[in-house]
Amino acid sequence: MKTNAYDMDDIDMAWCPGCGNFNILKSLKKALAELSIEPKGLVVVSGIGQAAKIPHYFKTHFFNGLHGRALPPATGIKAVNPQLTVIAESGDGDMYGEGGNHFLHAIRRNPDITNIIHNNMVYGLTKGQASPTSQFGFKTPVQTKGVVLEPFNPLALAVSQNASFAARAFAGDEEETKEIIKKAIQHKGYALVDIFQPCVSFNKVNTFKWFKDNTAYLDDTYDPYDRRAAFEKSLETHPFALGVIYVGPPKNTYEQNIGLYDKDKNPLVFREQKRSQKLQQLIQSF
Amino acid sequence: MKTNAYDMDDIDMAWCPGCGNFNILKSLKKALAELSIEPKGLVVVSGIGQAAKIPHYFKTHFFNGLHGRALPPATGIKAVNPQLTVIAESGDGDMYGEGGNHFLHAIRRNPDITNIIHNNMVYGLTKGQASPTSQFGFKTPVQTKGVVLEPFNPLALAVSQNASFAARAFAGDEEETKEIIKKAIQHKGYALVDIFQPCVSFNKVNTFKWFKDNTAYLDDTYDPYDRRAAFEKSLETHPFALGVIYVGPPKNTYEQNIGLYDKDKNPLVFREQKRSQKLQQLIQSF
Amino acid sequence: MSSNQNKRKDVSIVICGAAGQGIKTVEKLLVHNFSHSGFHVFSTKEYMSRVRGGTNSVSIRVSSQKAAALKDRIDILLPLHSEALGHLEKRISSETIVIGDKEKICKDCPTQIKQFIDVPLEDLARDIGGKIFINIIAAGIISGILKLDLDKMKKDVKDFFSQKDKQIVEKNIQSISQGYSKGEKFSDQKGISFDLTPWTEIKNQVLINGAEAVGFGALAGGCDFLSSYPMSPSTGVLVFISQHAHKFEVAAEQAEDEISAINMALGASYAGARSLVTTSGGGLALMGEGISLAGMIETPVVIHVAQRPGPATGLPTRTEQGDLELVLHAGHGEFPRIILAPGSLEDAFSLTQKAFDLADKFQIPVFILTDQFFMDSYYNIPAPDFQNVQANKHIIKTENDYKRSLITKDGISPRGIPGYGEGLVGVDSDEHDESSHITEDLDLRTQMAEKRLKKMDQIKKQAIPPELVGPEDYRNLIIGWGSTLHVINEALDVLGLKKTAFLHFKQVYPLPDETKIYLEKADQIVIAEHNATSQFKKLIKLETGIDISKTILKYNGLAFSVEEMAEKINHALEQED
Amino acid sequence: MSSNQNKRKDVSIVICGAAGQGIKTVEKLLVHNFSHSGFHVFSTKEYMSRVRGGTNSVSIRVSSQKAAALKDRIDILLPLHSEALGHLEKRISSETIVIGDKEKICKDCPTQIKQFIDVPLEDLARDIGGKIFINIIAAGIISGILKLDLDKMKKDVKDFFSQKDKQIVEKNIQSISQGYSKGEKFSDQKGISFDLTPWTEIKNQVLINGAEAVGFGALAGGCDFLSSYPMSPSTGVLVFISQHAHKFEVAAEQAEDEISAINMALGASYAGARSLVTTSGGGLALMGEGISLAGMIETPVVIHVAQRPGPATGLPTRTEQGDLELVLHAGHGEFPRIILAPGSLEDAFSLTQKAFDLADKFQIPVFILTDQFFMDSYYNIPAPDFQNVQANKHIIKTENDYKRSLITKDGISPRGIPGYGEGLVGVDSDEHDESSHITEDLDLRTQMAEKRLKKMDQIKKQAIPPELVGPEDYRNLIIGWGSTLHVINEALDVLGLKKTAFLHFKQVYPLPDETKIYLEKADQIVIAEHNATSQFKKLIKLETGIDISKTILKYNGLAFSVEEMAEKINHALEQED
Ligand SMILES: Cc1ncc(C[n+]2csc(CCOP(=O)(O)OP(=O)(O)O)c2C)c(N)n1
Ligand SMILES: Cc1ncc(C[n+]2csc(CCOP(=O)(O)OP(=O)(O)O)c2C)c(N)n1
Ligand code: SF4
Ligand code: SF4
Ligand SMILES: [Mg+2]
Ligand SMILES: [Mg+2]
Repeated sequence: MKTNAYDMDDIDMAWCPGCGNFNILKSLKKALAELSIEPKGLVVVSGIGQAAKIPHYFKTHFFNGLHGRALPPATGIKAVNPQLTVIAESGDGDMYGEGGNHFLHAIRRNPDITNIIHNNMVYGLTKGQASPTSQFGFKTPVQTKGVVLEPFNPLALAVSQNASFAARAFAGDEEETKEIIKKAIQHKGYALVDIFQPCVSFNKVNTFKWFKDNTAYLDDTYDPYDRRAAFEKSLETHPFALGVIYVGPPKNTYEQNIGLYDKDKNPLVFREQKRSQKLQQLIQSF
Repeated sequence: MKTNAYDMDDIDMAWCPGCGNFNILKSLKKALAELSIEPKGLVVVSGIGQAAKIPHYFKTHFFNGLHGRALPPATGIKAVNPQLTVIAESGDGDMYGEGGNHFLHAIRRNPDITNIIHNNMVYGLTKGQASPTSQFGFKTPVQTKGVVLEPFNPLALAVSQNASFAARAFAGDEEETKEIIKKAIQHKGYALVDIFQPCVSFNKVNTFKWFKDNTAYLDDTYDPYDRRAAFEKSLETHPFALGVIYVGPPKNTYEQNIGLYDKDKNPLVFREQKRSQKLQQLIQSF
Repeated sequence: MSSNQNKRKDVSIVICGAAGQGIKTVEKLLVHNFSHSGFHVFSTKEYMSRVRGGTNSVSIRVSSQKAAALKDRIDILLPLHSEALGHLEKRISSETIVIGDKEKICKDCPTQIKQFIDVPLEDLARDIGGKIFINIIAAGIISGILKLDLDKMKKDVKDFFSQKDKQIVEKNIQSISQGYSKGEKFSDQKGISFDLTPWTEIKNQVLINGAEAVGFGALAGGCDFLSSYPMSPSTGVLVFISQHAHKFEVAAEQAEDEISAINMALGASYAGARSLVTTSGGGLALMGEGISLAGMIETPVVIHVAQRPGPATGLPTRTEQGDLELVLHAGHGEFPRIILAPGSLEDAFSLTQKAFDLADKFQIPVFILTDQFFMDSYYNIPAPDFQNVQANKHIIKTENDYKRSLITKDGISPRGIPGYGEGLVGVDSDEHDESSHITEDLDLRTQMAEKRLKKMDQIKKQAIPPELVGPEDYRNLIIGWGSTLHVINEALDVLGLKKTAFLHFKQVYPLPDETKIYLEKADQIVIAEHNATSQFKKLIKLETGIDISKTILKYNGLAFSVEEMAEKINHALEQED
Repeated sequence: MSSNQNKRKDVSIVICGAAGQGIKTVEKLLVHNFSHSGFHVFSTKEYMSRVRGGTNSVSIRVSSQKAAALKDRIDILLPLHSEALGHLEKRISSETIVIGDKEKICKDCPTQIKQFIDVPLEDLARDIGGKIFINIIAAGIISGILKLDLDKMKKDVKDFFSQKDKQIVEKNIQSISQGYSKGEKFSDQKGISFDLTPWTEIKNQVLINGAEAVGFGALAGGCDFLSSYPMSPSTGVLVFISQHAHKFEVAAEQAEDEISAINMALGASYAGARSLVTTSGGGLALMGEGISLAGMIETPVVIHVAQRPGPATGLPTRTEQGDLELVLHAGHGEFPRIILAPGSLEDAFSLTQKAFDLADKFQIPVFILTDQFFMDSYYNIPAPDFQNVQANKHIIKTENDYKRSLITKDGISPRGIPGYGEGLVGVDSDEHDESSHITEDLDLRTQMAEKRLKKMDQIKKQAIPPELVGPEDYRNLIIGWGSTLHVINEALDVLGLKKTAFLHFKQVYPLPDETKIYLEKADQIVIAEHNATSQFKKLIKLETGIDISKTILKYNGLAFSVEEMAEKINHALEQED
């Protein structure tokens, strides 16, 4: 498929010129095109924030829900129609702050969704407060003396809870980011892609250059199947590792675990349920 | 101090005979007594569940709040009166399920509180549904085919986010549990104590015997300051490691980070704030 | 008791003991056998929020006529532990026959007790194998007194304990038998007897409780997705659906919290499912934002709220109707909703089924508002009609130019779902254009707000009318809603007032227009509710302008009894205006 | 313009451009200089929810008299990009002087424009160093037209950019100067002049916005703990307090979510702090359970809610009064609360201060209800009085037998805190006894429920009365609440109706008894609100029985303008009843 299959005419994009979000959008569109995922077969679920506006900017089904709440609807969608490719995409504040509990439990639940986080280490849309991933000392109008909380480490968390797939990318490298997104989408089960994304308006510290200087791709010898190694990698900071950091042992997805798709692949929502008789039977047992 | 300093007369305890909660209560009272922490200087904050009833059963100040929400009030209390010893105590469903986001962020925030979880791998008070720590295959009236979600690993999570202290205990061993609780209370900063607690009414799998058979204390050679080793330990399952699994590098507590107790140790709530002049000054700058 | 004239046609039996003593098992066994024997049966529980200990009771009514409300009067009382008599003191009268271990149970016995049949329950149980058999012996005694079918009883005991050791099963059968013969003996020796006429039709009826009725309604309503977080007293519905999820092809998920539950449900609905969430007040208080989202993205969802006393954790296992105003206003901003409040088990079934249709039709959140009393009460009803269970989800196959938020005359946009048709289906929690893309066009905002609210016209027109029981030419009107249906009905039966009728609301929002007409016809209006501030009275005032001056309010966590309701209605009607 | 008679005493200036073009900076510089020059100044913004691009505008009024509402009329318009004129089309008239880059700005110019002063802003800016200087040149032009103090202006520019490179500062000063001389020239050449009389008192006044006024009120109210999660339009308060937290010894924490925020605040209050939470509707919808907890544990907390249009995410940066009903009913179960809705900045200051006293006195949640318009509007007011800022927290030193939930006559239990005195201080979200230990004593439950609700009597007695503006012997009464104070006032000034008064509510719940008296005196009542369902009208109906039939409602996200309000009031009063 061609990338322009996702192009929309005449849209007014609310992102700032130069923002890393544009790069991510490009990588995502390319990844989808190369995987031949049609807009008709794709649902992008997002929360609220600058990153979360992404489904308004390309052709796809979308559920742009509440701040912090992209993962639950994504899970609900997948449960009743596993045939759809589902991406849950939002910012770092959305996914790790307001939505932290869903992040934790989505990893455990393992729906076959791709979870993309635009990690700019700041709350963009609300104009520059610290996010969970803001680095020590980061000053904002609210964190006037600089951030003092331990920066949230999504990769380490994912490894700690045996996520089925966890990767980190950098928006500055569209090609590699595309490759990583492709792997995540192709992976069966929950797949985390945390993408370093420069925010040119509110994060003057973690710039394109900073990310470039402070990241390094995993080399070919790296074994993402080794959980302990993955944990070590996820703790490294300067440079931060880029690439697929962890792939967990094979396990059933959430949809498989529901147990209703073993024989019948038809999504629940398309089934002609005939319940009269079953109900009759059940009530007899009362 | 004597343990009976915490005894209350004539209370009707709602726990089931034989429940591991009784052991934990004993260990806790002993630990407090040995540390000479008076009831007057102690606040126990709890959520809702069987475990969360604990502050009704011994002498202490208490804030028995909402299901899943013990950590935020505990943090608020500590912020305005750091002189109080604060314990946040609840069940596994409460702290890791409903309260998962607070758990995550309390670790990052690092208030000097002791976070005790009665981990019975089940929802006790609501009569036996799966909790986040329920093991694979655990059957309940809701999880009729057995639990399929990856069991939540609180220790690994704590290590992954560089918690300042993380330990695991077993209610069946009152003496060692007491020692671990003592260390946690003495530790400056956030301290997790996840305690395996048999629920005799709703968990017929993870019994006293099961826990005994499936746990092993860390030996003396174990170095809790080594984060990578701690991570490995936290992943081990049969046996599960007991003891202080991880102690993070020294860092400021949340209360210290507030920056209002450097010179003046007097708790915020006891300060005679004279604001007239400051306000006068500030308004002049407008 | 000499003549049948004087014998009760309605027996009230109470078993009282600690959590863990198995009184629920007694309840289960008895109610099924009563109904099997052709009697009407009603059973309700009041219990503490604990797993062991404390004092709980089950009240069972066996009757020749339909009975579906709590009576204070106790004919036969089986206290299983020493706190029981104190606990029930107010309900015990000289007519109450108390059966139990006198020495153990009756330290300082309420003086009104005139009939005590002393049975060494504990010794009997110990002889069989241990204290745990006390409850089954007790069940046996009652079966014996009422001369139920012993073989059926034995068979039920066997089935009930089928998961246990053979030996345990045997001992339970022994317990039931021994109790039965005791009971028979008492009945004969003490002349305890009742005028219960069996009615064969009952055997074809089903005995279910509120939780099951809601559950059946949901299954009949086409529910194929459920996400919830356990919370008393709503958990029964979660359990019921989970138990039958596989067979009925429902994806049922225990969420990590209530926020996840409502948002998962909306995701599933967006994709075309019929989604249900079940919770109680505290859980609902967490779902406000999600409910508002449902309003904004016009995505159907059915939310069952089983009320319990608040604020906060309150009394988790008790009953109240204190969350009406929360359900009315949960969620920020302005959008339509419907609130249904079943009065009977039949209502629970039909309204829950209907809720899914309404939700899909209007693309809004629809609430089923029940309470602990309702959830935990059993009685027999004719089996619901399952013929008409084909759902119309109001879903269209989309075209290429499909617009999910199309502005239409009636405010309802044709509903497409992803993957069905050629169109792209978007929903957005921000204000949006017809394609659901985020907009800051403020004229469009006004149109969209009006589009959403416009649906209220149709919704109101189709509101379920209140049900009038009693004379059309009433002068006094009693108002109730939800679970107080039967208790008010029976209280009015007892009172036998000529000019008094009862208006029961099973749809509490929006109220249909005839409400006002009903109210204006009355000289005196009395409203009864399980809360302290008469929330429905306020809603009626708001919607009709009529300010009801007389209220009957109860908020201690226990359900109204028939006697209490009768007395309070009487009192209210006699009071000066 | 020949005589002073015809000259405006009130100039309305609008700057319009994209986010990122620095129109806020222009606003800041201008309003301070207007006020420094002795003029009354009012400034308000409308902007899109985005960081760059789009179309935003700032409306500034400079006046000889107090002006604190939005006017549609534009005297001087500075469009900074090509969408600006289209965006403001409805507000532009033949009297509007448009100053800007004609070629760039005026592709298809609204035909009503009669006065266009073409300035090559972009070229001028480029000559200085780049497009980024356009905004400061624009500020200069306006200062020049109005003959402000150029030296002061330069100094302010210097201060404003003090963090930047010296070179940048220089260029900005150059920009302001160049703009100034252009402005002076226009004023002279085109005869633009206004009849603005400076008033020296103004220099002693302060120029603040709603967010700052609430912040000052909180600091004056003794707030020493703040926990919140950022959410427009409430974030201004979080930022204000965070900025001054150290100096004022406030522990201010950005929570991980709103649920944490409210629960942290309750913990701090329990320990003796004065806690504040600031949020908007969506955040509040998540706090319902926590609010219910505050009600149950009778722990004070002040909650500031800055409203924006809903449902769901709605329009994050726009204004509405659509969350009144949510604030009224947030939280399950029944418990008292107070809702204050400041109309003026003075109110915002004094009511926020008072909110802390009320919360502590009654041990309840107290809400401050504002909105985006209120948060983002500036004007000058006399500096608040900071003499009386000593807080009485109503805290006692506990004795050994202290009981936190003691049942007292007025329902208020003496408030102890942990670590102060000999007693143990407990609170419990379950129903509890006087020591706050969990109970299932159902008589006690009733007493406790009544104890909590009883406080409402006193609260109601002490309710802040509505403020009547206009003749005492009114026949027509206009009702408003919260942020519509000034716009309704000015609209009525403009209309100059004889028998029409305005009743403004700054406490919206509970309503004081005199409300009814005020309303009954009127022949005609009109209510104006920023929502679609007239929520305050419903509340008034509920509380007084009076059903207001005429409503003026706006819910497109923009604030009422004076002209619009005047026209709508006029229309409403002329309409048949
Ligand atoms: C319940 C709720 N709380 C707060 C907000 C306000 N809010 C919108 S976006 C956002 C944070 C955005 O940060 P992030 O998720 O990192 O996205 P970014 O803008 O940086 O891409 C916040 C706090 C909201 N919309 N809803
Ligand atoms: C908001 C909310 N949701 C649900 C509940 C119901 N609830 C009370 S305790 C509990 C779980 C108890 O499990 P756990 O925390 O593991 O404690 P345990 O009883 O096992 O000690 C639940 C779901 C509640 N009280 N509040
Ligand atoms: S605010 Fe930051 S993250 Fe948002 S669009 Fe602008 S540069 Fe990107
Ligand atoms: S239910 Fe389980 S956890 Fe609760 S008291 Fe009983 S045994 Fe203990
Ligand atoms: Mg971000
Ligand atoms: Mg548990």
